[in-house]
Amino acid sequence: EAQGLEKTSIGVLALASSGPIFIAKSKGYFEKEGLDVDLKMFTSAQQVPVAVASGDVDFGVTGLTAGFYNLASKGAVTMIAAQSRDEPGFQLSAYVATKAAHDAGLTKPADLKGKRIAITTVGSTFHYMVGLLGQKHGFTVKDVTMVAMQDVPKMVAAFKGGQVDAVIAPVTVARQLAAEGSGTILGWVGDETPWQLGALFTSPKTVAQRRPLAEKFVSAYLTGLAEYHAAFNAKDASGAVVKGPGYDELLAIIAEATKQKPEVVAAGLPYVEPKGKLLVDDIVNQVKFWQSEGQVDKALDAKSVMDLTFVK
Amino acid sequence: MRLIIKDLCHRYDDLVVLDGIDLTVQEGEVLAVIGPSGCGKSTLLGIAGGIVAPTSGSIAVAGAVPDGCLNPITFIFQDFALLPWRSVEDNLSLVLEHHPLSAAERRERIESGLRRMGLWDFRKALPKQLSGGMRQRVGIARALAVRPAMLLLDEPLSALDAQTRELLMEDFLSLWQRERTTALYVTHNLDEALRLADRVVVLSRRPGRLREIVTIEEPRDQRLEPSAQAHLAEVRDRLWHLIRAEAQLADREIADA
Amino acid sequence: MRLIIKDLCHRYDDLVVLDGIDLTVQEGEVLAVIGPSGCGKSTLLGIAGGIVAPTSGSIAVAGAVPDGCLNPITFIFQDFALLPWRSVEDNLSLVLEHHPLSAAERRERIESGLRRMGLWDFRKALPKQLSGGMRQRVGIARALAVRPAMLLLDEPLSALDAQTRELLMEDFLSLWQRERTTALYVTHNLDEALRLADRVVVLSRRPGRLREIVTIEEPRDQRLEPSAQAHLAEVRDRLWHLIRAEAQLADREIADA
Amino acid sequence: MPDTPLTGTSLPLQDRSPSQPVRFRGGGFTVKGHRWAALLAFVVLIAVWESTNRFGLVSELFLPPPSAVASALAAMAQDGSLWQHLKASLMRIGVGWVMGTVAGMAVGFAMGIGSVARAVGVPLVSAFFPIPKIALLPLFILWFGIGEPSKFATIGFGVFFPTVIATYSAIDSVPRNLIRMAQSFGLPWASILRKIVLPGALPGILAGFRITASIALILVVAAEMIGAEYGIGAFVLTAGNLMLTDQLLAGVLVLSLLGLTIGTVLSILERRLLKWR
Amino acid sequence: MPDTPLTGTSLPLQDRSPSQPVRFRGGGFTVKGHRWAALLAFVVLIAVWESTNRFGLVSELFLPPPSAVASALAAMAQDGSLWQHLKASLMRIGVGWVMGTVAGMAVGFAMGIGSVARAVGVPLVSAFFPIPKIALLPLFILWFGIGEPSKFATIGFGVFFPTVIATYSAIDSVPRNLIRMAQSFGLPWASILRKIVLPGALPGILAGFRITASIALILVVAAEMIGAEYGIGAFVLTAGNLMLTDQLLAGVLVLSLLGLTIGTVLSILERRLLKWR
Ligand SMILES: Nc1ncnc2c1ncn2[C@@H]1O[C@H](COP(=O)(O)OP(=O)(O)OP(=O)(O)O)[C@@H](O)[C@H]1O
Ligand SMILES: Nc1ncnc2c1ncn2[C@@H]1O[C@H](COP(=O)(O)OP(=O)(O)OP(=O)(O)O)[C@@H](O)[C@H]1O
Ligand SMILES: [Mg+2]
Ligand SMILES: [Mg+2]
Repeated sequence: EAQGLEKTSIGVLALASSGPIFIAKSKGYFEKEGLDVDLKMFTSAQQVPVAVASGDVDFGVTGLTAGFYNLASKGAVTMIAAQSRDEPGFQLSAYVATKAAHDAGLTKPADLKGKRIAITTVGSTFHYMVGLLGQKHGFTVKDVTMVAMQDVPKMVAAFKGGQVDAVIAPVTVARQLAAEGSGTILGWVGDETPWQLGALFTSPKTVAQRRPLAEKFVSAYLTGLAEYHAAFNAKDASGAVVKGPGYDELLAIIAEATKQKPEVVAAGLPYVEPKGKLLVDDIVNQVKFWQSEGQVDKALDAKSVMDLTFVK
Repeated sequence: MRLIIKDLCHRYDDLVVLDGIDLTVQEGEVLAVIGPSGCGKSTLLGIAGGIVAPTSGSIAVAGAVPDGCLNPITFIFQDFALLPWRSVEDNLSLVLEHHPLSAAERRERIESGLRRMGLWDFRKALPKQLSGGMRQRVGIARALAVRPAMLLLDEPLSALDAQTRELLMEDFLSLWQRERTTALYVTHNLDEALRLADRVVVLSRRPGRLREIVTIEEPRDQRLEPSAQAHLAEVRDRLWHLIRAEAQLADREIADA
Repeated sequence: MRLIIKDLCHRYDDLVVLDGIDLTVQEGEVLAVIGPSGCGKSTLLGIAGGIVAPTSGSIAVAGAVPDGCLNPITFIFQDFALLPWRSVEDNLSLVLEHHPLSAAERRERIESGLRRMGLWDFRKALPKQLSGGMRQRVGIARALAVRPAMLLLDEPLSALDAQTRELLMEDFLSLWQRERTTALYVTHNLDEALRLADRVVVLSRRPGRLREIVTIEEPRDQRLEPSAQAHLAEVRDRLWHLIRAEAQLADREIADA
Repeated sequence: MPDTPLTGTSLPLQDRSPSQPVRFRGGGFTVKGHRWAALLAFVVLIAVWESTNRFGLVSELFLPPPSAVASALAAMAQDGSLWQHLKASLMRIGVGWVMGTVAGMAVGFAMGIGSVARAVGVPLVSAFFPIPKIALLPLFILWFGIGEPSKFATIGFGVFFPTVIATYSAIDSVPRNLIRMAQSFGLPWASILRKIVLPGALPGILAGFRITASIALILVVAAEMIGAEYGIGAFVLTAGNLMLTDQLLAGVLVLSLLGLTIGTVLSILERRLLKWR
Repeated sequence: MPDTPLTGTSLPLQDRSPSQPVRFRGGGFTVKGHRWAALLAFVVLIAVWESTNRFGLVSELFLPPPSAVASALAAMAQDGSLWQHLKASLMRIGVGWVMGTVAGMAVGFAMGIGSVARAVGVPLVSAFFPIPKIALLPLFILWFGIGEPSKFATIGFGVFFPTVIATYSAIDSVPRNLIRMAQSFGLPWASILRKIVLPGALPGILAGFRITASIALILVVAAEMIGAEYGIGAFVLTAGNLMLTDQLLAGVLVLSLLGLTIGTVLSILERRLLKWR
């Protein structure tokens, strides 16, 4: 069916944050650009840049981890457009305290200093969120104990078992913990420390050798991104998030792609910048943070991990 | 000590191995048992030593035992059955440790046993450092350490090469010259029986039954003289005729068929 | 076929095993080699068969070989060396397969070899299903299947029990009566040598040197007669005196010291 | 005392009592079969396990009862996902195992026969063997991508080294007397290899298969950590992530049965090929 | 043709030439030592590996050169984190292995001597043995929490089953003739167990240790997936997550060296304890 189209592929996670890709694919924006895009689903953010580096896929879109920057520092990947951000008013990730810790006086994010916090892995987005919180409230990650549990469900297990004081949990998990009464939401990362959560990236080799392909891809991506922003990120005068044009149609597309119920998807739709612009200062901060943690090569120039020529 | 076997029968599951054995080993006698492979010789010895429980029949002993006897009925094994992880002297010690002996007495028994078999210089050696003949000498020394009243020997020489076998036969001869320990001696080897035994019992093929008991008149220490040869050759011939056909059949039997 | 050994010496690294052996095995003769353990008998046989390369000296053959001979110098082993995963007939087939024989001729050789040793009914059996004596008979049948000019036998009977050994000696006697294949026969056993050999070579302890060559005058088939016994007992006595001390020393040697 | 048995030490043996029966002192130290004990053990185990749950002694989350595990398994079997998972895993185990085994046997044979190959190979193998393959997963992804090849590689590498070791040890254990016999009958080198060394090494190689098969089974779970949609390992990992312990145990049960099946198949193969032992 | 060797088939043997030397047909099929080959192999391997990187044939990311791995290792050694990781992992391996081994030997002994224990144990062990322990991690977290106990349990369970099998097989392989001998000399049951069965089973038990030690090493990586801050396994997993392939290989190198060290220690132990063999 897709005759004459240029084949390409992208690695994504089955999350609402990949919504713009699902929209662009479903509504044929890639085909309009002459691309036949194969969506490859991954289960962890970690694997997507590796798949780009190994050549399994041409593009990737996920959250930014220390592993991403290490691949970038070896010249294996580069960011070409923004994905989602943590932004005030958008509830993506919450600081959740256990009942016991809450009773003992852990009531606001700033109190997390000195506590045990479950994260997925060292170098994950959760790790950076702890760092950001510290930067805001004057402590470092050395002042907390981070317990690496490999994945969110095991984080939850450790949380419920009372083996940590708090977690930073995705919205659905946080809400469920709160509803069960096993935890208390202390606040939202978007309100506390806005940052550039994710990006669209490819390999520098693709940029150098197949630049027209990358440009066509970004163009279709931005169309999807803008539609997503209009539908899900609109706010009324009071600052509350309201349904924008095409809300239901786009929600159905995302629900189908992520194999989740629309209500669940609707509860965790992140903010995206409509033009795909990266928060360059935050990216620089991320690189500096990982460097200070000793997890990314000190020689890496933060500017070199982004190619800002695709998004004007 | 005498050993009295009465109407002995033995089966392993459905396999009848020994059938109606009546036999007495006299005090001080060396009784050789020959018979084709698998006729139940080892089983008979195991029953005599209380290691195998007979299916039916009785086995009893009577008579005096030597002073200081710790294990009246004592085996000497074809495969020596030494503990490979114990030195020669500790292998002797093994069979004394569970008896209420003083350390000095134990040492004394070990030393006298080893010296008698010419093993004193090898007391610290491990079994693997010894030749087959030496290992069987350790086995004999171990048996002697418990001052047995009766020896049960299950082909004690058949794992040895012919020359060593010749040397050990000389050892047995001098042993029986010194102290007339009663012995039941199982062997395949006619020449061995003719050199060592007072009487030779011939068993039939499985199920083993008594075929014949032959008494050898020549005194043990004169049997190598050329004068005795012609007569012994005749006895040998007679025994060989008794077992030749059965040995042939036993040898032709397919193990798994 | 004759075998001519000239000034043969052999070392394993620094261990001198054979020293200055000069020996000729005559056409049709059975030459027994006796000597204490470790004196180099197996090494000598290995060299004669081209399996061990001698350190110095020469080994050569001369004379006619039988019609259809495929492997003039052929071994018979103490441990039988049968392939456990091949049936009896396939074990014979093994030594014929790499020769340019027609299938019919191969079958014919296997059948005649097996029949001669009374193994035809067991041709489909695996070695594990046979007794030791049967296995050695397969070894003999295998050797005969290549129509050898000369047999090298390395203690062919010492892994067998005494009765089976007796039976196989009868087999060898009839073999040498039928076809006078030259043979070099290594053994520990004086009685075996006295029953089978034309001449007996006595080797000294390691390094093995020729001590003596004894010729046995009695024809092979009369040696069991009582009339021959006295003389044979004397020869036996003489041979045993030659090797007794050395056998004793060899037996006392600690392997690892 | 006419009935005292004889083979003790402290007996009044000097009393010339006419005859005393020989006391039995053998027996024991052999293991007899108990045909039904195994079945009984399983039944008791399952009953106890089920009842701890029924009586609320253990929460279902912590240890789902056998009935829950069974129904989870039944559900999988019914909706066909069991076969899908099994097929995917068996394919990975099969391909990975065959690749690792073929390569391992080739190298093992070289090391079994060639002195130089042995001298070079042994230290390399002993250096690589103890590395947990799971630690190498990120590298395998880089080298072989995230598709099937990296899964085959994980299993194949895990199988390779034990196969090498089993093969060259098996060749070492071929009785040298058989090789000497073959040489003495003038068999050519290639025939000796084919007719003596290969069959003689077979028992050791088959024993190696038993080990590598269980390694392959363990590694399929690790391999399916690399973005696999189907596969018993992937199923178990997902169930673990979702803390669906009944499904988790159903998957574990399948793995256990798979292991038993492979073991049985190998036993049959051994009995067939090694009936000469 | 006076020099033709004799042991062929197609030779003119009838020609009565007075004497022909016997042709040598032995040799081969033995493995001689090559003292320096191993060292040379390592040097060549490392040189080739380094140069592929130097000449830009392979990217540093895909296969970091030995120099990068060495400097990563040196950095770890310098800042002391190597010892911290090693200490944590060795502690887990040690405790987990000892727990699994003690329990396994106890059960194995029971199964080696008792008929009922054997009949019940064998099928249970064969059912549990093939389960990949990594699949059970979520359950272990539920049962033992995320602290050290679940790590000990992971390693301990992995070690337990092979120890059971090794122990009861080892007891089976104690020569029955030695036990008969002991009985014939009237040794009491406990003495037979202590003086015959135990030392006789030691070689098999030690061989089992070799297997369980390598299993423990493999499982420490799996165990340290559960919220471990320090540990070589945790270090390797983190390096994998961060895609720091040079650190990853440095960690793998440490694991490999650890494996070789444990193997060497066991060899020394075997030589000491089993010098009677
Ligand atoms: N524990 C056992 N269980 C079953 N059958 C046995 C057992 N021990 C021996 N047998 C069988 O009983 C028969 C007699 O065995 P036994 O060892 O007493 O014979 P033997 O005369 O000593 O033979 P050999 O001369 O070969 O030593 C043989 O057929 C043997 O296979
Ligand atoms: N391949 C070998 N390498 C090193 N030494 C060997 C080798 N083969 C044999 N020897 C040694 O050479 C000596 C002679 O061995 P050989 O087997 O020829 O003796 P033998 O007379 O046949 O002994 P036995 O009567 O015990 O069979 C022995 O000390 C033996 O340990
Ligand atoms: Mg017997
Ligand atoms: Mg020899």
